Amino acid sequence: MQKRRGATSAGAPATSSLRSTMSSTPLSRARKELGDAHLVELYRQMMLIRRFEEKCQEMYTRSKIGGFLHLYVGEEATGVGAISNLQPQDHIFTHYRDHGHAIARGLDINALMAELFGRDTGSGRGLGGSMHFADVTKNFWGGYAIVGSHLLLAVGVGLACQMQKTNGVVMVFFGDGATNGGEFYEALNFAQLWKLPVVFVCENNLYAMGTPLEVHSAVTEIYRKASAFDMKAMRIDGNDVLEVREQVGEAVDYARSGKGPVLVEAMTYRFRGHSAQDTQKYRSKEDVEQHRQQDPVMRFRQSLIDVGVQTAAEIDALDAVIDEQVEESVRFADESPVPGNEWLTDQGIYAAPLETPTVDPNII
Amino acid sequence: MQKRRGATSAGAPATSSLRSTMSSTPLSRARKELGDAHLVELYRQMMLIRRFEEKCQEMYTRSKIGGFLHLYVGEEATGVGAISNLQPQDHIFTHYRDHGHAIARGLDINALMAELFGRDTGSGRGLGGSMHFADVTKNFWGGYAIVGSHLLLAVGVGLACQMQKTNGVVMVFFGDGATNGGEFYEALNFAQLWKLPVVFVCENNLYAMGTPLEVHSAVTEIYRKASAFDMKAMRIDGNDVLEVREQVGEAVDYARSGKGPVLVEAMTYRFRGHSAQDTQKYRSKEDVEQHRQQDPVMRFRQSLIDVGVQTAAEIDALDAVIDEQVEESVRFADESPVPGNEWLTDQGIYAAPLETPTVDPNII
Amino acid sequence: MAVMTVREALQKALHEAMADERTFIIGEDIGHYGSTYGVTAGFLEKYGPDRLRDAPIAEAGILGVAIGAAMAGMRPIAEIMSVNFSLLAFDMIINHAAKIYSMFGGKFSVPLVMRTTNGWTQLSATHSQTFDSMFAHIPGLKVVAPATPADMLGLFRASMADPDPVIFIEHTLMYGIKGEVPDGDYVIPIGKSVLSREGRHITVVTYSRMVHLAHQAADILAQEGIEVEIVDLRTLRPLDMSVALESFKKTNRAVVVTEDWQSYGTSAEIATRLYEHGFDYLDAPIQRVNFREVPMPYAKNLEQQVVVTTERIVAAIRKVLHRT
Amino acid sequence: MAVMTVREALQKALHEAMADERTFIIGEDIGHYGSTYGVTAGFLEKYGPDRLRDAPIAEAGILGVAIGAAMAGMRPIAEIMSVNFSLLAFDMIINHAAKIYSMFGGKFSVPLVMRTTNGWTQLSATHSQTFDSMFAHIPGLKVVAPATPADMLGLFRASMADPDPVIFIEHTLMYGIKGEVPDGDYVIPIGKSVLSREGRHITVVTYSRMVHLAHQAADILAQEGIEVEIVDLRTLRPLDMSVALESFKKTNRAVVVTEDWQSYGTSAEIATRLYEHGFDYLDAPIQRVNFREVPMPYAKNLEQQVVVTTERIVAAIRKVLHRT
Ligand SMILES: Cc1ncc(C[n+]2csc(CCOP(=O)(O)OP(=O)(O)O)c2C)c(N)n1
Ligand SMILES: Cc1ncc(C[n+]2csc(CCOP(=O)(O)OP(=O)(O)O)c2C)c(N)n1
Ligand SMILES: [Mg+2]
Ligand SMILES: [Mg+2]
Repeated sequence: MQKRRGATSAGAPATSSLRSTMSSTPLSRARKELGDAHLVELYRQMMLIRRFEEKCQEMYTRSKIGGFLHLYVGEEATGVGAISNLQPQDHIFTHYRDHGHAIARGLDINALMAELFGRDTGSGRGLGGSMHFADVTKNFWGGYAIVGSHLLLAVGVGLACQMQKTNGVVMVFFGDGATNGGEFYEALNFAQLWKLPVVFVCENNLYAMGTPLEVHSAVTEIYRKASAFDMKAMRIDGNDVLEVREQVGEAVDYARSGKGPVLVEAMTYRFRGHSAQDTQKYRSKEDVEQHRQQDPVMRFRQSLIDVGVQTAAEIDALDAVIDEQVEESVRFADESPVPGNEWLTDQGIYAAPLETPTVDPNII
Repeated sequence: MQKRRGATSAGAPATSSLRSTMSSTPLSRARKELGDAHLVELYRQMMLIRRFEEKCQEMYTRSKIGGFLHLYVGEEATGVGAISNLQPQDHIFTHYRDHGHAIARGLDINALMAELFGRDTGSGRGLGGSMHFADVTKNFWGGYAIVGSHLLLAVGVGLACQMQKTNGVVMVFFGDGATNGGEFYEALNFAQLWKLPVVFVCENNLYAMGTPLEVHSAVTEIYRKASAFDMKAMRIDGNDVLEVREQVGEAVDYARSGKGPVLVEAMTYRFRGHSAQDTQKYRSKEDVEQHRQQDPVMRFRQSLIDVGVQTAAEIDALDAVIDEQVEESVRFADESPVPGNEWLTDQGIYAAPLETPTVDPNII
Repeated sequence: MAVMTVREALQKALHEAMADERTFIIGEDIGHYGSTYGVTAGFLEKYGPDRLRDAPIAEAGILGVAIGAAMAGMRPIAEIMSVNFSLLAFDMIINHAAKIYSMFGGKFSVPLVMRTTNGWTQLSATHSQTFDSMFAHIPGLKVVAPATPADMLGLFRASMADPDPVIFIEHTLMYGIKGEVPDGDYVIPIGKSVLSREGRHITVVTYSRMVHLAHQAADILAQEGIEVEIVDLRTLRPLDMSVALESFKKTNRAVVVTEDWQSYGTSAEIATRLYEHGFDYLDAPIQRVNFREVPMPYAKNLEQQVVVTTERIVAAIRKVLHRT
Repeated sequence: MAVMTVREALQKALHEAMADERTFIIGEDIGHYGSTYGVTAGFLEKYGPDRLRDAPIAEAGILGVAIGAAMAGMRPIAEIMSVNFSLLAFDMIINHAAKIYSMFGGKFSVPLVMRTTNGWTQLSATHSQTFDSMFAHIPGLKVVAPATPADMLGLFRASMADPDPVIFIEHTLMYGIKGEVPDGDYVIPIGKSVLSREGRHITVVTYSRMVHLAHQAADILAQEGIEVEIVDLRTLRPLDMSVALESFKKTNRAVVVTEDWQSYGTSAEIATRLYEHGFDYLDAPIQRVNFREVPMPYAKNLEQQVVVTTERIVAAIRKVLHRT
């Protein structure tokens, strides 16, 4: 990963001058700028995501959760750092690997676990499952499972922000594998052509499912693809939550100021398989192990203790609270009712069902 | 157009070093390198295209030709100059504005006019019409009418050339408007990722139908879009047949050598409307008139006379022969039979019709 | 009552829609070019480039941007110049527009109207298709295909007022068709078919441009005393068969006329519903009149045999009537 | 005769196809990842990256490249992991693969086989669809959807030998199904349906995975002396109704079972053909059993009610039989 770290800029010289740094922001400076409470909150979110997903894996094994389960374990710093820059009027779109983004945006984990259990109390009434977390009250427009397509929806919301003058910014997450499909490029062109307030955050975890970056993309420095659109772009260490927060913060400010969209490439790594089915024959155990040494959550946890933001005891206590919340989410989900059969009628398909039903009521 | 002339290079420095020239190749040098006969042949092709299409317009007005009619008038230098670099084993794909490329590749204009008339003797048996000229015996795979999609087919033929080791190169033509759709980018990624022998020739005539370049594309220097793929690229004066021939020649050699694909942006201009229906409210008569002053065919004709490659009398004679050939193509088409009803059966749809028909023979 | 063309009715509908600040139109060559079929001619001048957005040639992009904007409170109208190009946006239409309401538990919807055109005129294989049955097959979409100026206006009003994605299918050969249009702000509800012509002997079930050909066929047969009843479905999803079944119970014979390929086309579902629900009233097999199942040839002599003509409709009606 | 799973039969078919130097396989995660459903596991190691090409996530690109290569003399196999993603390639499939032979006057063709999968298992709305009727609607395509290991192998051989584009539809829930596979290089011709089970009382017309559920339903009813005849269509385009009609003339009753949405789905065309050509033998309306017409919900309790089950097939058969 070393050679892949640090921010760089791309695009036409004039329009891609985000400052370049090779080192992550020193924690000490962050304490002054953000305050300890904020740093602890960043940690709390990362750890909550970590524990929540470890529990998901357990529940999946116990068949409490079905379908596909794509875990974010190892990539927490990117979502948490990036989303920490957003305001309530801002918007988020993401892909099927959406647990981390949802939790970072503050979605209720009870509703999320219930969604995974396919319950009526779920964030999507149990209709969507793991790949489709959403909460419109938080402008969290959801996880989408068709690789690349949701970028265009995000651009559409960016257009709405611009036309409605809400001063809102749209942040959209996707993977390295999503940057080869046509939708990615169409989205970048629309966004730059119309100077829309969209921050494209590519989570480059080096693999698209099991296909290595260099096997699927002619240019492996994803941020450089923005140059085809004179779009501002940057490559950052997605495993350093403070660097992510700072760099993406600049991107968000840039987009909000009306200057146009930004493409952020966050270098990160997925510790678990692509989904629960993955045998991971495409990478070595050593490789994974080496990355685990750099665990962004544990690294940040340790540094908070080292510089004295928290004592070990304090953080242990915080972790304990998180564990209890996760346990509670399981209880909540378990006790929740399943969604009703109205979802099998027009009421479940249309915001405005019509007099003539589309679903045959007398179906056998 | 001035500011748009001349070749430039894009992509990662290392892989985009085609030499840069601001002036078109001096005719005198071309005489030495190519010989007069060749220069006259380039002129003959351009004028044949011009006269053929003027006749098409006439026949369209007389309702001998139906459907859409997209004329190449004004852009002849690009197709003729580019295709003059190809060998028999090379391949061509183009879009619906395909008359010029077909004639430059040496397709029989009798078969082309017959195609426009919807006759059985047409290049496509009258099934395709103006937008779908083809001749597989010349590896001219045809004109396609879905903007951008044929680029991927061209890449596929490039892959076949590579796997079959035919030493063939694929040249694919398309417009500026075709560089915003996803297929364009998917095609460039596949071609560069697999180092396929494909020369992408974008005919930038400043408008997509009636939508100005700057209205539809965030980056108006199309060749720069190649930078997202580290692909070699160049921008040339598409109205100077000798510059086109030389610069595209370098691109073809590069692709043939196995180094990978090249994106060529040829700056040109369409004298007629987008299609026969076009009212051209999107550009001024003066604008068009100004470009007509730079008519690539007439300019080249004059220069051939000026430097003494041909006398005015000789060229007049050549023009007369061309006129006669065009007249003959109309006679040929007029006298040709229409395609038979076998095209309304499985025989017309499938290379291998099956025992069970897909087309109901008893259809009313 | 004013007489206007389909084009004029649509222009009226679009101007009305633009009265809502949330509405914008996005599509290819709808502005600077002046509109391929003239429907939005003058709109750029009147509404400006923010609300009349000339888009790059990127159908997926056009739909995707419109869907997103619709989710966030806008009321976009996305124009896909020709339905043949909509294939490039099928993922956006089917995997996104049609799914978002239900997939996220009904918490938000996609109030989007997609205008597009069927049609042919020696445009060859990739510019002469209709995909009516593909759109109508998709839960989550509402699909309308009006035939008259009055229905165009009334159904467009309903489409714009609807919070769900509506596929609004027009026809390049219908823009010049004239008809009476009621005054006032009447609305034609989505999902309501209508009796287009009364008759006693046989029922023709159809929609869109074929309604007009059916009337021509009926005029011809009327001279022989054959009274053809015509049902205009107007909407394909949901499919309201009530009027057609009423008629069928009276005539006991039917011809289904649709301008698409027969196999797995809209006429299959329409005919099946007639058989299923009108089973006890059947006197003869239902005839279907559709495109011949070939990629559309450019040559006029062939194209004329592929498309549906008044003659073919007349022949089908005769065949059904003369079966004893 | 060897007993093998659908997966093993397909692996055998693919290895045979790779014996032809012109053949290569292109798709997502078919190599390094090890193949999503295990069909091409080990192929990368055996054939190398030139002939087993892991592609970027670009479905249009995968099809477009395969179509072009096919035109130029290769015999590509394009794999679209899930039919839900094929929507991104509909322009390539419908506007290109299906048109090229006819549109250019029959001078060249597209010998391409596109493998893809139907299927569902709590994957929610965008990962549980089937578009059988959309593919089958398109002139220029040949569409097969085999049910057994033997037919998978036999029809794949026919597909590879065919000079036209073939859509080869598999099913994620069928890979583990076992069956006897004849020895030797037999071929099952495209466009031939088959009698899958003999019976006297009613005909079930179906294909793909539903054939197996139909047999389960038949077993249940057999205990009551109800003999169900099952026709496996195997190919959707062209649609061979001869076997089904023969059966129908004997039983005079039919149920059509397809795993897609009912409206405008494959069951509409199949039922219509039975009505049209079996009209004089009809004793009762034909029942259709299909997906409930909703985007597939994730929740298991709902999904179970949307999909076709043996119980629903049994109920449909009873309903048709008890109508007098
Ligand atoms: C259009 C489409 N094609 C294929 C798939 C199957 N698929 C799901 S995730 C995935 C890999 C995506 O990789 P990447 O974008 O890098 O995201 P990551 O999973 O690594 O976070 C693929 C191929 C899909 N969901 N959508
Ligand atoms: C996918 C698709 N969308 C829209 C169209 C309609 N259309 C035909 S040509 C054209 C403009 C193309 O412009 P450009 O690529 O610059 O080529 P030019 O005509 O200028 O040579 C459009 C929008 C189409 N044929 N295909
Ligand atoms: Mg990845
Ligand atoms: Mg152009």
